[in-house]
Amino acid sequence: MTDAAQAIAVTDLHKRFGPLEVLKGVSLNARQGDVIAIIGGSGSGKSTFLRCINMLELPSAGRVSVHGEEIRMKPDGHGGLMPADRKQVQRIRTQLGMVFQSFNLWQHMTILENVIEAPVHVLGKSRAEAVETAEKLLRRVGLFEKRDAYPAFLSGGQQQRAAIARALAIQPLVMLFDEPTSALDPELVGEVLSVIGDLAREKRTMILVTHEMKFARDVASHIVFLHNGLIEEQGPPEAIFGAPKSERLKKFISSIH
Amino acid sequence: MTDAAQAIAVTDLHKRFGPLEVLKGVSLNARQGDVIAIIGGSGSGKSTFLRCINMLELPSAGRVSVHGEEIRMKPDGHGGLMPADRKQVQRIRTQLGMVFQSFNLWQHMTILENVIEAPVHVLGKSRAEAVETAEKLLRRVGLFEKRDAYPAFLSGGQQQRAAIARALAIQPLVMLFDEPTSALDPELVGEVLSVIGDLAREKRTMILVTHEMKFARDVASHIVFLHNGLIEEQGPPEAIFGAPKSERLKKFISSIH
Amino acid sequence: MTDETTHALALVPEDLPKAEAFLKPHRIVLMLVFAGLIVAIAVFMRWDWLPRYLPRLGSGILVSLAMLFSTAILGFLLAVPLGLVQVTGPWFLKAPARLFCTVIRGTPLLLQLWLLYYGLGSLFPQFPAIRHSLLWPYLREAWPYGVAALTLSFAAYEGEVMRGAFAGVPQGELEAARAYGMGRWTTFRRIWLPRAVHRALPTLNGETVLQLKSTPLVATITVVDVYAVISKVRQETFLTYEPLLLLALIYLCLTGILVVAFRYFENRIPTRGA
Amino acid sequence: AEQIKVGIAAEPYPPFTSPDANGNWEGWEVEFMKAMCAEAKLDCVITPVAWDGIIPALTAKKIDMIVGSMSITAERLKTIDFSDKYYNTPTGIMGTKGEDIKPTPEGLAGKTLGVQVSTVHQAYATKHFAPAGVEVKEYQTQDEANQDLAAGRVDAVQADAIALEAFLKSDQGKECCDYKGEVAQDVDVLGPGVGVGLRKGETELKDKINAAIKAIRDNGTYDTFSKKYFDFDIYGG
Amino acid sequence: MAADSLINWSLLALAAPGWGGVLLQGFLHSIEIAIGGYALGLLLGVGGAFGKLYGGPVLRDLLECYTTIVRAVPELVLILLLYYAGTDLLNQFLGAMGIGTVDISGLMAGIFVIGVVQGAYSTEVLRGAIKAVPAGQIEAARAYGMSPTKVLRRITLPAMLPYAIPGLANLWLIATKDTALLAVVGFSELTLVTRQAAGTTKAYFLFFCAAGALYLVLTLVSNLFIGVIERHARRGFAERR
Ligand SMILES: Nc1ncnc2c1ncn2[C@@H]1O[C@H](COP(=O)(O)OP(=O)(O)OP(=O)(O)O)[C@@H](O)[C@H]1O
Ligand SMILES: Nc1ncnc2c1ncn2[C@@H]1O[C@H](COP(=O)(O)OP(=O)(O)OP(=O)(O)O)[C@@H](O)[C@H]1O
Ligand SMILES: [Mg+2]
Ligand SMILES: [Mg+2]
Repeated sequence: MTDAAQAIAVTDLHKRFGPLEVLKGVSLNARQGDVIAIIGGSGSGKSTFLRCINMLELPSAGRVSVHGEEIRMKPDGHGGLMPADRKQVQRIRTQLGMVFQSFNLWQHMTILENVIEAPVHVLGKSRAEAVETAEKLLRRVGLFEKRDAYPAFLSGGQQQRAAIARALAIQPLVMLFDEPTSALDPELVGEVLSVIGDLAREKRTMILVTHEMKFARDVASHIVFLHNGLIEEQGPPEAIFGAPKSERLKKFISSIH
Repeated sequence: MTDAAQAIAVTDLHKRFGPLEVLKGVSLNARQGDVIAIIGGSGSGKSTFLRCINMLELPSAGRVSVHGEEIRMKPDGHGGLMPADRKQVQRIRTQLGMVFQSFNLWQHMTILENVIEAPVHVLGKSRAEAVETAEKLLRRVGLFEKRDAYPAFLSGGQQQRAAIARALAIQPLVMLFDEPTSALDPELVGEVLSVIGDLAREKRTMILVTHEMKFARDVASHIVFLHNGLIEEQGPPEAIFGAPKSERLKKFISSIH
Repeated sequence: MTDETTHALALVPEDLPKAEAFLKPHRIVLMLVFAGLIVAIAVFMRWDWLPRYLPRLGSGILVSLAMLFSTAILGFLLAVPLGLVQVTGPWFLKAPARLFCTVIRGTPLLLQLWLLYYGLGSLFPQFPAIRHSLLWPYLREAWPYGVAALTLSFAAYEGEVMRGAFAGVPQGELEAARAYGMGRWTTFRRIWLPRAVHRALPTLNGETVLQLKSTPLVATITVVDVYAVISKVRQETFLTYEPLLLLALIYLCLTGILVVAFRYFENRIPTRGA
Repeated sequence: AEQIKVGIAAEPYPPFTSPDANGNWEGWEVEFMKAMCAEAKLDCVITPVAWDGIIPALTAKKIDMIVGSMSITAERLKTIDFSDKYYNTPTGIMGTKGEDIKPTPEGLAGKTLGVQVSTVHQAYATKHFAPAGVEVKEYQTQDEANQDLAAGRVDAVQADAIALEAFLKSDQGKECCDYKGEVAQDVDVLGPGVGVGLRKGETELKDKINAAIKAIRDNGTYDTFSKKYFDFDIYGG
Repeated sequence: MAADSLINWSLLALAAPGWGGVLLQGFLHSIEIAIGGYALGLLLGVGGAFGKLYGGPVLRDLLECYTTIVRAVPELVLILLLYYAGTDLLNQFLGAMGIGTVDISGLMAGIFVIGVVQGAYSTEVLRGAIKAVPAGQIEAARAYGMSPTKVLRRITLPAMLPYAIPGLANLWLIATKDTALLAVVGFSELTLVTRQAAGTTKAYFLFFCAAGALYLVLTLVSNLFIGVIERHARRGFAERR
């Protein structure tokens, strides 16, 4: 491991959409093995923050480092930033496995093809090797029998698990989850959470946006409460849920039944 | 009120879809003012049961009475039943206000038009009168300002409330709710539940299918646990949640976090 | 498959540029180039014939528009039952409706037109009963055949669109109507039909533009529409390009007017994302 | 030799040009064209073109000459050039059998007269008949006009007398219609006869063709093939 | 009376006294033009769609003019314009380039005309299809580190096909029917030879019905193939859910 074993470092991140400043200076450090849960109300900027980490959304200001390597940015001429080196961004993205809220599986490929796509066509692995890893991953998330099915034929929970397998296939240093369980029924929620729990026990670095407070409490090592584009409060789960300090957080916690 | 004040009586209801028997003999009595919550796993037949009550789904066998009047059925020649008198079904349906899981608001009408549609075109009320009632109802669910908006422009919670207002506008004896809060975010769930709570306090008869156990516990006078097309267990909330007897119910309750 | 895609084949309202975003530097240059082109066309080509033909052009345009509106309205009235029976009808209505749509959509309109006019039309006079009936003065004319062929064609294409639109009305909304005690006819009149028409409106717009573009075919059976007038100009002046350019311009304008008119109707019921 | 594309109207115009069931073109004018091209040592290929676009097709170089029973008129001469005439026939009118129609403005008043567009007949009808209250209906092809006469949609048709005769000989024509007579002459409109249409300025080709027409008339070829079709002198006075 | 001549089936015989052979010949011509025009249109469409989506502002506006004009002006008029002016301009252009004029046969002209018209429609169909690919699918590809060209090749193009195929199939059917319009410039495709046969034999009804049947067969056979192609491309795009 590198000296700091620092997986993700975000410093003073700002993001504006036109006149709307969604993120107003957010900093976050995740060390290898950390599981950080981001909570907050609808529209508070959680997804935007996650998407800024892998540059799917370009930040307006601020710095992002992955595993000690800072993503080099330059001004884009409209008051924002853009990557100075596109190749670098592409490389760093392969260290960040993103699992989207809406899965975003490629509909024209089978589950297996989805999982081997990035290893073969981005990392340049041989197909045989990729298939081997992929099958191992699919077995692990309980989808081995479905490997030749197309995404549209899977239930929501199965799609979610396939998306996790796809993200894991590039052997990322960090996994980013955006509301991995919203819109799933209670039993499917359980299924997906158990897979994430497994990853947590493996000490994989994870940043997840979630509405499942119980889950956040159980697996996260650190909780960040976003409000209005700023970190309103953060700390270990016991502190956040047991002894919230800020008014907003108190209100938020109390609204969860 | 009639002597028994019996709002809904369902006796030995069966429903099969081709080879699949979804309901295998369900009976239920709701007296005026009862709030009955139907819970159960996905695919256990909850929605089907609700839809059989107002004949959106035709039962294969069994009887349904609304307010003491039995819906007359006759064999449909394929081993199922069909209404003997279509006019009677139409009339009885005006006594049952259904609120669909997916709202089903008519997209080509404004909210106000949605609410007055059935009173004017089914009950034959005058437009002025219908508008008056409708505005009262919309005010009550907090949608008065949105009365001229089209459904597509409302948030999920607002659409749900509009759907409730629409159902209330026909002044039904019984309200049927199918998962009124699934797919809403926590804050919107709260909004909708408070409206339903109000109705409960008014002693309106309600049958609701829900996944929100906390809510079922708070407002329902009676809980029915459906499993595999049969009523596995039923009783007052304290008994169901506090001292479940059957194995399945125990398992179901424990999976709720 | 035609129903969802035809609107890609004709102008639909989204294609109109928004006024505020319209004037950009390169656009101004382009417009200057076009203006130059138009001046060149006006100056270097022969337009002296234009004044002589103006009245006839006017009446030709009116004939074209009359053809368009009469056939679009009649065709639409036919299309509603055609679409409906294909969605809910019994087989003995469904099958002929499907057959009708397939046959009409599977053969060129020009051929249908000629079949009606020269084929069917040449059969009529052989029956003295028809020849001496009150209908004969109309059957002698060309326009009834044009109207018939264009109406049937529009009905077939629009019937497919309406089939899609009827089928596409969310089942839940119809269930909601039933759940509140509406009968079949009320459900159809109040919910199903208006909702289907609303859904079909953008496609209907496209189809109507396509229909406008089909009207010149009636010139081949002696109806004197704007296309026929221009043909006459071409024959009398022996000019190749000028009359055709003018004709293209006329159709561009007519299409533009149609599109704007439809957009007005569509906007009366807003849809999300519009 | 260079290929010369000879434009003919793509629609049947018996007995001058009409397609047979093999897809070949035949008729008096086709034979004339072949004889003329042979004489002038031109490599001619028949290129069917829509009649109403035949002059634009010539000027747009899609074809190199028109052999399509096109009358030489002052109006056309503004745009294209013509060879000497190669035939000239009277203009006649046919009408529904039994109907009282005369080939005069008065005799046609109140009737509907069919003519082919961009022909001298159209010009003639517009000039002489239309002012007298005759409704002139225009057709893309002669065949369509005949067809509508048979179908009762027009009362009479004005055209080349020989073309009319060909139709009147057919089963359909025999049944429905008869010949009503020749129209009064008007050389301004009807022109001196039919010539080969050419692009302006191609004098070399024009000279060749004129020479060829003269040659086949002189050496008897013209009369030989004409006899197959007509029992009179189609070249006219 | 004429009733028996109406159903004189021997007129449809393939050999010389019958016109069946000529009709089939014309039908082949129609198919040839349809295929050629469709292919040319597809080529223009691919270029046009990418130009419209990713091209510079000037290119985009020019393409917009192209598609707007073609979609607003009747095919019949376009065919006349392109048939006379289009080939003329092409020749002048080639002449100016010093290549010398080419002899444009009726077939080539037909293909060119249908192709230009189809190109405008294909542009719109393909552009719509590319835009219909859910943004999330493309984002996912970017999130896993794919370069833009790789995203296009591996994700956008294959994912767009199911959206494009119904439109493209529809265009093919339109192409087959548009060939009929070439009759107005005297090109001997099916509709014109039908008219010639009908005019010569006076059996209008018979020949128009025969031609209609041929077009219908073409449509139905095409529909079969389209169905197969569509099912293949839509694998994974279940109607379910
Ligand atoms: N591309 C965009 N353009 C303009 N505004 C945007 C864009 N993306 C997001 N926003 C706005 O930024 C704010 C934050 O959005 P974000 O998706 O990050 O919220 P969130 O915290 O993830 O909410 P939720 O829990 O509902 O997913 C919202 O007000 C949203 O409308
Ligand atoms: N129209 C239908 N045709 C065939 N099977 C059906 C139909 N409607 C429902 N089913 C089946 O009946 C069973 C019960 O469905 P139902 O919708 O009543 O479940 P539910 O208890 O409401 O589940 P959920 O909580 O997921 O909504 C399911 O297995 C379903 O697949
Ligand atoms: Mg979000
Ligand atoms: Mg349900």
